[in-house]
Amino acid sequence: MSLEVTVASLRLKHPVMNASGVLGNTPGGVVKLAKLGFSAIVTKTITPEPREGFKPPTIVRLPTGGLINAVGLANPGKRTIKELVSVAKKLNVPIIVSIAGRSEKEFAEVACEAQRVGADAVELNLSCPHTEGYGLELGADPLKVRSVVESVASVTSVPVLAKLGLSDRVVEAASKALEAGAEALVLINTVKGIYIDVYALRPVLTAVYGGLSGPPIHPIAVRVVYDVYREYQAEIIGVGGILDWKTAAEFIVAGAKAVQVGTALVSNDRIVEDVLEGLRKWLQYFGAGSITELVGAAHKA
Amino acid sequence: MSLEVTVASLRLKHPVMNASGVLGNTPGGVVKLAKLGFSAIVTKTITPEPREGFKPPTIVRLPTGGLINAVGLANPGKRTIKELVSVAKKLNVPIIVSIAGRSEKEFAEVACEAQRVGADAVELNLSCPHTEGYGLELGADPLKVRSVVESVASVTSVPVLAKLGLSDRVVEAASKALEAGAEALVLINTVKGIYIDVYALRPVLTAVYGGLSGPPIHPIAVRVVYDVYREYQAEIIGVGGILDWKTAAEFIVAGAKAVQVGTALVSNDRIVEDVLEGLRKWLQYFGAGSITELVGAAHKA
Amino acid sequence: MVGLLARTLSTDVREEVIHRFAEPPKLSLFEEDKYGVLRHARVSRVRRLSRRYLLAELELLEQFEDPPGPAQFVMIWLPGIDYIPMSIANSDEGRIHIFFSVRGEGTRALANSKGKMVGVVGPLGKPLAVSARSKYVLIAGGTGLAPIIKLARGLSDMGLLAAVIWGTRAREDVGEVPFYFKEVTGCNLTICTEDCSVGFCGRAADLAEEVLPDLENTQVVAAGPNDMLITVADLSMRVGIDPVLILESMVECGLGVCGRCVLGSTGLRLCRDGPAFRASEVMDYLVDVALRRGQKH
Amino acid sequence: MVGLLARTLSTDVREEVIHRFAEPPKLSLFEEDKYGVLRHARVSRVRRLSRRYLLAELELLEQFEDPPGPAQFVMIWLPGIDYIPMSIANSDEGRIHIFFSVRGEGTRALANSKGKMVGVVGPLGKPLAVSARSKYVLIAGGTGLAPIIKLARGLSDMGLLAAVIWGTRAREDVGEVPFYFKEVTGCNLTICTEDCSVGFCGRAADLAEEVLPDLENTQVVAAGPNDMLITVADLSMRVGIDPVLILESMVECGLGVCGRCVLGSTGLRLCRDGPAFRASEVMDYLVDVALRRGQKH
Ligand SMILES: Cc1cc2nc3c(=O)[nH]c(=O)nc-3n(C[C@H](O)[C@H](O)[C@H](O)COP(=O)(O)OP(=O)(O)OC[C@H]3O[C@@H](n4cnc5c(N)ncnc54)[C@H](O)[C@@H]3O)c2cc1C
Ligand SMILES: Cc1cc2nc3c(=O)[nH]c(=O)nc-3n(C[C@H](O)[C@H](O)[C@H](O)COP(=O)(O)OP(=O)(O)OC[C@H]3O[C@@H](n4cnc5c(N)ncnc54)[C@H](O)[C@@H]3O)c2cc1C
Ligand SMILES: Cc1cc2nc3c(=O)[nH]c(=O)nc-3n(C[C@H](O)[C@H](O)[C@H](O)COP(=O)(O)O)c2cc1C
Ligand SMILES: Cc1cc2nc3c(=O)[nH]c(=O)nc-3n(C[C@H](O)[C@H](O)[C@H](O)COP(=O)(O)O)c2cc1C
Ligand code: FES
Ligand code: FES
Repeated sequence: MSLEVTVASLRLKHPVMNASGVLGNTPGGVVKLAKLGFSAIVTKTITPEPREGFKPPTIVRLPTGGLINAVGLANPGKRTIKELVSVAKKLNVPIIVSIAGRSEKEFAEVACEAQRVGADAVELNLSCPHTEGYGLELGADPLKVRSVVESVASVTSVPVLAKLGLSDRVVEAASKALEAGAEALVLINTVKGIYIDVYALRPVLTAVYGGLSGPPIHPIAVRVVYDVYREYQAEIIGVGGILDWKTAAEFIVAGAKAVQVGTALVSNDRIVEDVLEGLRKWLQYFGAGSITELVGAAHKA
Repeated sequence: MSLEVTVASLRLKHPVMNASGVLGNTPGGVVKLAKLGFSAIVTKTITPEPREGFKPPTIVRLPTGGLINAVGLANPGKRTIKELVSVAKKLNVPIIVSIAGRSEKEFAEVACEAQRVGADAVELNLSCPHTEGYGLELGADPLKVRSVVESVASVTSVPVLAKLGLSDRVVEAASKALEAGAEALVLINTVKGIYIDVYALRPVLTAVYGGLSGPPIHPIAVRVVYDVYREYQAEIIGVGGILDWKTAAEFIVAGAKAVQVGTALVSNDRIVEDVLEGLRKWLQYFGAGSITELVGAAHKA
Repeated sequence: MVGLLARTLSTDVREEVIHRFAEPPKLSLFEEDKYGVLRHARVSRVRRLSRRYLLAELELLEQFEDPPGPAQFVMIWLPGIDYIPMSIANSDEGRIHIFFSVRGEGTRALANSKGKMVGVVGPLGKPLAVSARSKYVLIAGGTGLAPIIKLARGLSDMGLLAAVIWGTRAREDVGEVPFYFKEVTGCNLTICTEDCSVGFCGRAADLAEEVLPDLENTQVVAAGPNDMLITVADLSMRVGIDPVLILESMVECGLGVCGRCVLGSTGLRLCRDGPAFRASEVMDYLVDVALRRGQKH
Repeated sequence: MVGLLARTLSTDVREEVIHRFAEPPKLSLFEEDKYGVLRHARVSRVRRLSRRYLLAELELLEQFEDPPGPAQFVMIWLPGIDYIPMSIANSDEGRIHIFFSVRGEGTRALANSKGKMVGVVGPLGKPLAVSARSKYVLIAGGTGLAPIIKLARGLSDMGLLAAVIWGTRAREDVGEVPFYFKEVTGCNLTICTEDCSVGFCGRAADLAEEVLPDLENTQVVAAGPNDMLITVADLSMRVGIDPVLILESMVECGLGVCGRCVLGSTGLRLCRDGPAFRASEVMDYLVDVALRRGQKH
C-alpha cells in the first residue's frame, strides 16, 4: 500500500503539499513547511519585484467559518527564489515556485528565474481574487489563461502548473491551460468575499475585499475538480477547505491526484499526519494498493 | 426606534423574511413560516406545471458547514399559488411568490397567476444552480436577466424582485434587472457545489450537484450585496448564511434593506426573534431611530 | 437610500456616535452544531424476527454527541438506492437497532445490507418528554412498535411502565418479536393478532378499547397506522387523557426545511416538531387525512 | 488516470469491494474551533502608570472560551488605524489588561481609546508551561514586563515565585508600575533604573548578572529587548539553566499562516510556536539578528 503519487512529473512520497501563501515566503517558512511534513513545498506567490502588500488586518478568521485574507500578494520579489529553493534542496523536499505577474512577460520572467535556480516546478497563480492587475479577471478569461501559460511553457522546461479560481468559465479556462502546456491544474484559489464589522461599520480587511478559504469553500472546490476531471481527465491538485482525511479524500475521488492544504494549519499543526493516517486506513478499507486507484472513483458511480 | 422597513413598496414590520425554498411550498408550510415570525413569506419557487424533483437525498448538511441541496425545483405548479396566497392573507402576512420558468413566457405566466390571486410581489428566481434549463446560465447572462425581468414587469403591476446568484457578472446582471423594472434585488442564491461520500465513492445528492447554503456562503453574499449597492444604491434583500443578528446586520451595513433566512432554521427555530432582539440593541448602540439609518453604512468608512 | 447616519454625519462625529457606548447586544460566537450531519455505520447484522419483521443492527463509525431520546429517528442513506426515515428502536454506545418490515426498494435494500456501509443522519426529531408523575400504557401497531421499544426501555428503567400492547396480523408475524422486546426492555409485550392466532384476538385498538376506560392517572402513547391512532385518541380523550401519538408522514430532508413532512394545515413539521405529538394538536389533521383517503376509495 | 478500481471493476464487484469491511479510519466529525475569531471589547479605562507606561483595561463583549495562559497575547484591531499584538498582562472573567508604551500610530490610538470599541483576537500563542518542581526568577525590561505580570501572578499563587526583576530608564518611568504589579500579583517588583534614580543602579541584565550565578534548581524567564535576552540567556546557560525567553517579532496574522513572524532559519513561528521559547532553541537566531543589526550601524 502506497501513498506515493506522481503529479506533473513530480514524484511525491505522499499527496499532501501546502497551499501557496502559507509560510512559503521566507527560508524559515520553508523549514517549517518541511517540518510539518508536506511532500512538496509551494512558495508564496512571487512577482518580479518585491511587493509591500496591504496594512494589517490582512488575514482574519470568520465567525461563519474559514479565513478571509487580502495580503495583496506581499512578497519579496524574484530575487528570493534562489534562497527558498536552496533551503528546500538542503531539506530534500521538492519545491514549486508560485508565480504571478501583470503580464505574460512578468510571469515568464519569474518562471525563468525559478528554473535557473533549480525549482522543481512552477505554479502560475492565475486567480488571486483581491489584488488588482494580478487577479481574478485573468483566470476568468480562458484566452488570457492560455496566453500566460503558453508564454511560460515556451520559455521554461520545468513542469508548469496552472492555478485557477472559481469563475463561470473555469472548466473552459482549465482546458485552455492544458492546451497551452500546463502539466497539471491546481484547483481552486480563494473565493472573493467581504467581512464587515457591525460595530466599526467597516470591512475588517484593510483591502476591503478578501479571499475566502477553509472549510466553507470545500464543496465548491470539489465541484470544480469534479467538473474539470470529468471533461479532461487532467492531472489535478485539489485545494480548498481540507481539514481532515475525508475532505482530502473527497478531492481524490473527485479526480485529484494530489492536494494542498492552507487554512487548516490555523487549527491543526498535525494536519499532514492526520490526513495521511486517514488515507492509509481508507486505502486499506478498499483493499487498494495505491492512492491512484481511487483517483476519480466518484465518476464511476 | 423602529425595525419597520419598506422594500419594493412592501411595508414590513421588520426586515426578516424567509428565503425561498424553505417551507413555503404548502399551506401548512405558510402557516409555519408565519408562526416562526417572518415579516413576509416567500414561497418555494413555482413553475407553471408541477415538478417532481429529484429522489432523496436532496438536502443534506455538510461536515464543512451549511447545507447542500438539489431538490430540482420540486413544486406543485402554479395552481397552488391561490391557496398559498389565501392562507397568508388570512394570517395577515405579505406573501411574495417565487417564480421560475424555462422561458420568458413561463415566467410571465406564473407571475400573472400570482398577481391574479393577490400575491403582494413576485420574486424571479434567475439563479437556481442545479436544475437544468432554469438555472444559473440564466442569471449569469445579464441580457437574459433583462429580458426575463422585462417580460414579467410588462405584464404585471405587482412589485418584481429579481433574485440573482453568484456569477462573474452578477453586478452587471443586477443593473440589467433594475433597468428592466425590478424594484429590488434579492442577493444571493446558493452556490454550486458537490458533496462526495468517500465510502460510497459517489456524490451524496442524487442530483450530483447541489446548491451550497448557510454560513459558508455568507462572506460571498455580503460581497455581492456590497458591490451591487456601491454601484447602484439599489433596494437589496440580502440572503445567504444568516445565523444570528450580526450576520444579518452585516448585510444591512453592506447595503441591504431587508434580509432572508433559510438554512439557519435547521438549527434554530427562534432565529427571527434572535435576529430582531440583536438588531434592536444594535440600533440602540448607535442611537439610531430606524434600521434604514444603517443601510449601506459600511460604504462611508 | 444611503443610511441617514452614514450620509449626514462627518467621519469624526460618526466615530463618536459609533463609540458612544449604549447597551451592546449580548454576543455569542457562532457555533454550528452537528445536527443532521451524515455519519457512517456498518450494518453488522440483520436478524429476521418473524415473517414480517426484521431487525438491523448498525455500528456507528462516528458516534452521536448525545444519546438519542425516545421517538427520535434517523435517515438511512442506502447509496444509490434510497434515503428513508427509521425510528431508533434501541441504542447503546455506538450501536443502534432498526426494527422494520420490507415495504419497497429502500427497506428491501436495508434487509440485504449486512456487512455494508450505510449513511446515518440523526438523531432527528424531538425526544418524547416523559413525565415521572404517571404510569404509561403504550400501544403499537405493526412497525409502530419501533419507537415504542426505546420508550418502553426508558419507562421500565424508571418504573413507570404499566403495559405495552402490540398488534399485528398473525402468529407468523409475531415470531421472536416478544423475545427481542423482552431482551431490550425487560418487560412483556401484550400481543394482539388480527387472525386470533396468538394473544388477544383482534387489533391493538380493540384491546385498547377494553383497557382504556379503566385507566386513571395514566399516560397513553401510541404508534402505528393512522386508523389505530384515531381510535386510541378517541378512546383516551373520552376518559380525559390527551395521548401522545407518534406519527409518520413523508420525510425528505429530516431537517425541518423542505416542508415535505408538514402535517396539513397545522403547520407542524413531523421531522422537527415531532414525530410525537399530543393528540389534541393533530387530531383534526388525522381525521382530515382519513376522510380524504375515504373519498378516494 | 481513471482509478484502477473504478476502471476495472464492474459496479457489482465494486459494491462488494466497497462494502468489504476492512479497518475503517476512526472518524471524528469536524468541529471548527474559535481560535482566532474576532471579538469585541470596550476600552473601559486607560491608566497612565508613569511617564512611559500605560495600562488599558478592556471589557470583552464576547468571552474567551478558556482563560488565557501566561505569555499569550491578543491582536488588537483599532478600526481604520492598525492591528497590533499585545500581551495579556492580566485577565479576569471578561476583562483583560494591556500594559504598554506609546511607540507609533497603533499604540497612540490605543492610549486614546477610552470608551471606544476595539477588536480583539486571541488568546493567541502557546501558554508558557510552568513546572511545579522549581522556583522562578523572572526578568523583564521595559514593556517586556507585560507578559511577566500574568506569569508572576500565576507563579505567586502556586508559591513558586522567587523574584521579579524589572528594568527601565528612570524614576519617572517607574511611577505607579510597582503598585500596579503588587495589586495584581501580591508581590514586590525589584526595580532597576539605568539612571540609578530608584532601586538597583543599572539595567535588569546587570542585576541578573549578580543574581543568576547563585541560583540552584531555579527556572529563569525573561522578556524584553533582544540584547537583554541574550545576556540573560548567556548568564543562565553558564550556570546550567536553559531559560525561557519571551520574544517579539513582527506579527501580522497571529494565526501561524502568513510567515511574517518566523524567527529566521529556525522556522519557529513566534505567533504560534511562541512567543515563549527555550533559549537553546532561539539563541542562534537572536545572535544573528544582533549581528546583522550591528552590521547596519
Ligand atoms: C419518523 C419515521 C420513522 C419511521 N420509522 C420506521 C421504523 O422504525 N420501521 C419501519 O419499518 N418503518 C418506519 N417508518 C416508515 C418507513 O420510513 C417507510 O416504510 C420507508 O420509508 C419505506 O421505504 P421503501 O423504499 O421501502 O418503500 P417505498 O416503496 O418507497 O414506499 C412504501 C411506503 O412507505 C412510505 N414511505 C416511503 N418513503 C417514505 C419516507 N421518506 N418517509 C415516510 N414514509 C415513506 C410511503 O407511504 C409508501 O407508501 C418511519 C417513517 C417515519 C416518517
Ligand atoms: C507577541 C507580542 C506581544 C507584545 N506585547 C506587547 C505589550 O504587552 N506591550 C507593548 O507595549 N508592546 C508589546 N508588543 C510590541 C507591540 O506590538 C509594538 O510595539 C506595536 O505593534 C507597535 O505598534 P505602533 O503602531 O504603535 O508602532 P509602529 O510605529 O507601527 O512601530 C513601532 C515599532 O514597533 C514594532 N512593531 C510594529 N508593528 C508590530 C507588529 N505588528 N508586531 C510586532 N512588532 C511591531 C516595530 O518593530 C516598530 O519599530 C508585543 C509584540 C509582540 C510580537
Ligand atoms: C493567508 C493566505 C495567503 C494566500 N496566498 C496565496 C498566494 O500567494 N498565492 C496563491 O496562489 N494562493 C494563495 N492563497 C490561497 C491558497 O493557496 C488556497 O488556494 C486557498 O487558501 C484554499 O485552500 P485552503 O482552504 O486549504 O486554505 C492564500 C491563502 C491564504 C489563507
Ligand atoms: C432546501 C433549500 C431549498 C431552496 N429552494 C429554493 C428555491 O426554490 N428558490 C430559490 O430562489 N432559492 C431556493 N433556495 C435558496 C435560498 O432561498 C437561499 O438563497 C439560500 O439558501 C441562501 O440562504 P441561507 O444561507 O439563509 O439558506 C433553497 C435553499 C435551500 C437550503
Ligand atoms: S422532511 Fe423536510 S421539513 Fe420535514
Ligand atoms: S504572524 Fe503570521 S505566521 Fe505568525
